[in-house]
Amino acid sequence: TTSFQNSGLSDVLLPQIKKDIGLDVQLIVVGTGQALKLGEAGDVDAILVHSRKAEEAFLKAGFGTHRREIMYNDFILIGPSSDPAQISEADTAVTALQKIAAAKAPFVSRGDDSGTHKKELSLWQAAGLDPATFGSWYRAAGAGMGATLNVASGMDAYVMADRASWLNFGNKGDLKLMFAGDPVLFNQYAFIPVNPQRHPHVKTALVAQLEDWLTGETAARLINGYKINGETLFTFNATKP
Amino acid sequence: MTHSILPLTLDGAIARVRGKTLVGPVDLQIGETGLTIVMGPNGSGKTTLLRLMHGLQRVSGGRVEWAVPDGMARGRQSYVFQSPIMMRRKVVDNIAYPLILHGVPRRQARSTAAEWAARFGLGDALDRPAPYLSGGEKQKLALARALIRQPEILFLDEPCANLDGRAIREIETILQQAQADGTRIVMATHDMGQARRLATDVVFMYGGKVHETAPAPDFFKQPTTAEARAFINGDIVE
Amino acid sequence: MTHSILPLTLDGAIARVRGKTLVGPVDLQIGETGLTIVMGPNGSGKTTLLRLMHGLQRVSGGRVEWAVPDGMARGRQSYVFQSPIMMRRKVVDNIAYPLILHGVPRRQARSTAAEWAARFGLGDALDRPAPYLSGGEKQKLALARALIRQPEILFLDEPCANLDGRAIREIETILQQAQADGTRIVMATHDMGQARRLATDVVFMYGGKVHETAPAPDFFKQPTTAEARAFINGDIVE
Amino acid sequence: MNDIAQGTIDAFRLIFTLDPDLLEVVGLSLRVTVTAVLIASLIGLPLGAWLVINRFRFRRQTIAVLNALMGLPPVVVGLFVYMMLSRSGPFGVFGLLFTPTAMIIAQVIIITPLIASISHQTIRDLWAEYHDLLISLNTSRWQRITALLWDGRRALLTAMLAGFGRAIGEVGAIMIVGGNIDHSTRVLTTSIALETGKGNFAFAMGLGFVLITLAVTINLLMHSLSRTERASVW
Amino acid sequence: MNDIAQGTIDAFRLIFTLDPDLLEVVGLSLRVTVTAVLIASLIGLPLGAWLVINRFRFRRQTIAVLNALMGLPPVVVGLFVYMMLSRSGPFGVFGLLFTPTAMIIAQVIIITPLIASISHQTIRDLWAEYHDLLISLNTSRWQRITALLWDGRRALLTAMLAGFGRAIGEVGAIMIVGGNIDHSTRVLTTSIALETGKGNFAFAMGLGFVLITLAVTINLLMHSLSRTERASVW
Ligand SMILES: Nc1ncnc2c1ncn2[C@@H]1O[C@H](COP(=O)(O)OP(=O)(O)OP(=O)(O)O)[C@@H](O)[C@H]1O
Ligand SMILES: Nc1ncnc2c1ncn2[C@@H]1O[C@H](COP(=O)(O)OP(=O)(O)OP(=O)(O)O)[C@@H](O)[C@H]1O
Ligand SMILES: [Mg+2]
Ligand SMILES: [Mg+2]
Repeated sequence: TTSFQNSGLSDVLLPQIKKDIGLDVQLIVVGTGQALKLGEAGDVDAILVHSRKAEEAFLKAGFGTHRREIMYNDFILIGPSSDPAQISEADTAVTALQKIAAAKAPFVSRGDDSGTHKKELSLWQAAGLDPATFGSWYRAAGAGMGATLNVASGMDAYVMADRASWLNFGNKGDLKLMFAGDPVLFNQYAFIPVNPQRHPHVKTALVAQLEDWLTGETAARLINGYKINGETLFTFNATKP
Repeated sequence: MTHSILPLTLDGAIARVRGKTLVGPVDLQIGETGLTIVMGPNGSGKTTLLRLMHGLQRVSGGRVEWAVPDGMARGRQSYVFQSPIMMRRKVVDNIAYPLILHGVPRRQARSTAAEWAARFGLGDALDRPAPYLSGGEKQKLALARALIRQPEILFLDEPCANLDGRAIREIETILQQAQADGTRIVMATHDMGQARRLATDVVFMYGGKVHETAPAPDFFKQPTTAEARAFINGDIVE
Repeated sequence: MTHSILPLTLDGAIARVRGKTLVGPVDLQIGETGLTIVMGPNGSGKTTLLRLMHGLQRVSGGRVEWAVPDGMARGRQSYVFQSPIMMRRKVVDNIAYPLILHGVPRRQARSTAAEWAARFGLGDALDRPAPYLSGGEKQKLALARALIRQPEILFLDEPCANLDGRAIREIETILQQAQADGTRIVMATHDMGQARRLATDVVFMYGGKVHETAPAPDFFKQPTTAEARAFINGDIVE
Repeated sequence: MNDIAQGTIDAFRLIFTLDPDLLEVVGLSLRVTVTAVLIASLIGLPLGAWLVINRFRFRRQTIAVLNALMGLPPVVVGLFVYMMLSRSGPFGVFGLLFTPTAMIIAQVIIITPLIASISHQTIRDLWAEYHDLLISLNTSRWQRITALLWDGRRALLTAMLAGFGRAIGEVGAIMIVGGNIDHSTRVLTTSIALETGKGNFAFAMGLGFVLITLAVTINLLMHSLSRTERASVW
Repeated sequence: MNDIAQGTIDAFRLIFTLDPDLLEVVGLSLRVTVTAVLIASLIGLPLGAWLVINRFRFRRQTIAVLNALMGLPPVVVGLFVYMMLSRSGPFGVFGLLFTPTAMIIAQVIIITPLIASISHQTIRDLWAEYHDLLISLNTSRWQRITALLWDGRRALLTAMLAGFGRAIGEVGAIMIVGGNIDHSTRVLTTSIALETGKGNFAFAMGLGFVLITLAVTINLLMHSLSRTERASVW
């Protein structure tokens, strides 16, 4: 998933992993969909993603051994500082979206079947709206988080993003954080080792080591302590087995 | 006609390529009338001299000057190259090209070109792509293309090398006609007979220098230099 | 020497390009000895006939056959083109190229090439890029490159068109020497004097057909066709 | 590999059933690319010829830079155009960002150096052939350029086709300035990138085949129109 | 626009202070691209020449397809190479995915058609000039190809430089098969894409300038080595 790297958290964790357990983690940053595909093909040893349904399907098909929750962050709604749809006054994510739809204010969607996109769709559904019926104010960018933010910034549109990507984003333009905090916006990250029975070349022992580390004390301290502009991004929530 | 572009004066003119002097220094004047034949052994610099006069070869030293400013003189000359340059077009379009450059409407240029082609025995070949012509036909095309501009001075570099006897005679007639009409001609050739038939005066090149200049009758009767004498006899020029 | 590739037999041979017959049908035999001169007006098909014999022009009808299988005959011929083709290399490398193709080591090929260049008066030009040679020097290079292969048959297409008198004489000597050493020569030329000096027999082309063939003395003394007679006199051939 | 076959079949089924979405995407791809190639040719071909016939002080350096510009990374071009066209950029007032026009601008910037470089190379040989004649005929610069471009037109086709190839397959810049917005700026390449991101490799490959089929068709068409291969010299 | 200036300054500061990370990225970019260009030239140049000297039935079609392949979308090539090299693909056992080798393979596939097409065009003119002579000298196919490639070497440089340009600026395929792994497969273009995704336009542009500077340097170097512009004919 892209937010892990875009947030800069990976730059904190990877060197520490190397120091602690001597493991050179090679990070391949792709969208959730592509990550799952890489896992299926056995081209990677483990994946870190955030899309519960897809993860479960992945496990059910026997591609992974198990799913281990590591941490979560949250999604936020971003929009132009003039806030034409007045969503900053909304009390839930769903009403915020309803306000945008009512105002027909420009909204940019990831439109790429990513975890973020699926989350957004589920929110529209909860709001009783169907994006397929929207007019031209609803733009499906079909791109990653960064590219979508760039589009939104260029169009002065609303957009849903994960907090990490947003805080690290350098092209904010006229955009501002407009809405956050609704628990439905929480975004769980999970670690899934690739099943060695399917792909015998997978380095199971190392993966287990990595998993232990990621769910351990040091990781908890680093993840919870990672801040950008004084804001906490991720909350460690791995449970001991 | 406006002021003639002639005489052409070469004053210590030198052609140098990457440090090597090909021709010169040359002092020479091409007067207003006549037909000058440039002769000399292979590699003696005939082509380079003609190019120098025509402005194709950069003057590395000395002066090459027309009676009018250079810009005016440029458009009033024609040159026929030793190996004819064919544009990748039809014969008629090749011949018409100089006219079209001068703004003659395409239709009219084509029909004038067709007339000239016929005069040079290319009447049948009008619609053929020029690069496919035979060696002699290419030379005829180049001649037609040069004459269609009705230049004041015409440079010819061995224009009859690949022509048959009849074509040579016909073209000599055309050239003499052009000369009578006031076109100044400067021509390089190896054909001694042709030189005798046409020349009013001769420039004999040797080793990149003008070795001897003389009115034609004098040159062929009594060349002053030993080299020219040997050359006329086809002897070894050393 | 192995079996000679001669005689060469043309039997109703036709050269056709995009539906247009350029030359033929031609029935002709090139025997084992002699020097055949191909003559005829411009565009009569001399070049095309030579190319047809050499295998450069596709045979569209009839047969062109050597005494040995085609594959064997290919490597034992040389051809000098009407407009010499210069490879973008030095003079010495141009001349050495056929030897290198035959597997001669580069050093040796170069030194042999230098000898041949000297024979053709190109001794000073060895290290010059071939495309910058003068017209006559290019022709000399082409001749040296053709002869260095020591072919059994040599096709020459107006090889002396741009040469000076002395060079022509020298090259005629070289050709006569080669002929004496057993090289068959077929040569197109417009130079009547040269034809008289060299020919053992003459092929007269006219309008894409072989109009007359005869031993040289007969042809020049008493051509059988009116066209050949007119041609020899430089008259209008109609 | 069966996946791929399936993806291709899917993609072609969409084409042959004239799926309106796919046709829209294909149509936009073609419109944007063809326009870009035409504009880039109008600039690049004369520029290539101009560089051939003029000798000036930094000619060699200019040509080297032009050649180097063939390596302009599309992403950088995309960024540059984005910044120019964005609301806060100098041309922001025209509101061109995320429109096909923006995509055309980016492609023109990318392929013009390519077209100019290749045509420069092609025309050099022709100029070596024509040089003496055109100088002797006292032609103006412009007359020289037009003669070279006209007589070299069949060879210049390769330059244009190379430009077309680069443009039709380009995604980095297009994505940034076009935004891959559904029904508005989505083209074949951005769709492929999207499907790849979704992990729909098979369908992405299928779209890839559609794109290549398109390119082959256009190349065949151009070749037969220009009859490049019929004559050996021209 | 000040942003950009700042980004450029930052990027060049990194270069001039010999920042090891940046040097590593630049080094890998060069290594991958140069290797790919060499391999693609070894295939593309003789292929271009071969297509010139041989007349066969579907020659015209073959050339059109080759031209069309210049338009291979990098993403599709990337996908294709990915599927070939993936563990579940036919060449999975070699474990090449996400290594520089995989990136080289993808680039070779992308630029070989480009190099072959341009060299085909270049060599055609030379073949028109040499045709009679080389046929008359009874040369073998291979001798013809080598003569044409050798005597046309300076013009063929453009083909190679076009290939270099396309490869050094390419990101779509590289990203998929290389994975943009820090210290392992990260090159300039993927870094630029990464920074763009983060919205760090200034730094991305700065890296872009570094890349272009690199390309210009290499082009100037090649030109002066080959002295292309010194002689007018060759
Ligand atoms: N660009 C060049 N670089 C080097 N040498 C050259 C160049 N052009 C011509 N030469 C040399 O200069 C000399 C004179 O050449 P030029 O073409 O003027 O001779 P020419 O008298 O016309 O000979 P020909 O009768 O064979 O046509 C020749 O030896 C030729 O090789
Ligand atoms: N590829 C071609 N396509 C069409 N016509 C051609 C082609 N090649 C030659 N011709 C024509 O065929 C005729 C014969 O040409 P060829 O070159 O054999 O003549 P030639 O006898 O050698 O003439 P020259 O004495 O002028 O060299 C010419 O009229 C020429 O225009
Ligand atoms: Mg000369
Ligand atoms: Mg001929």
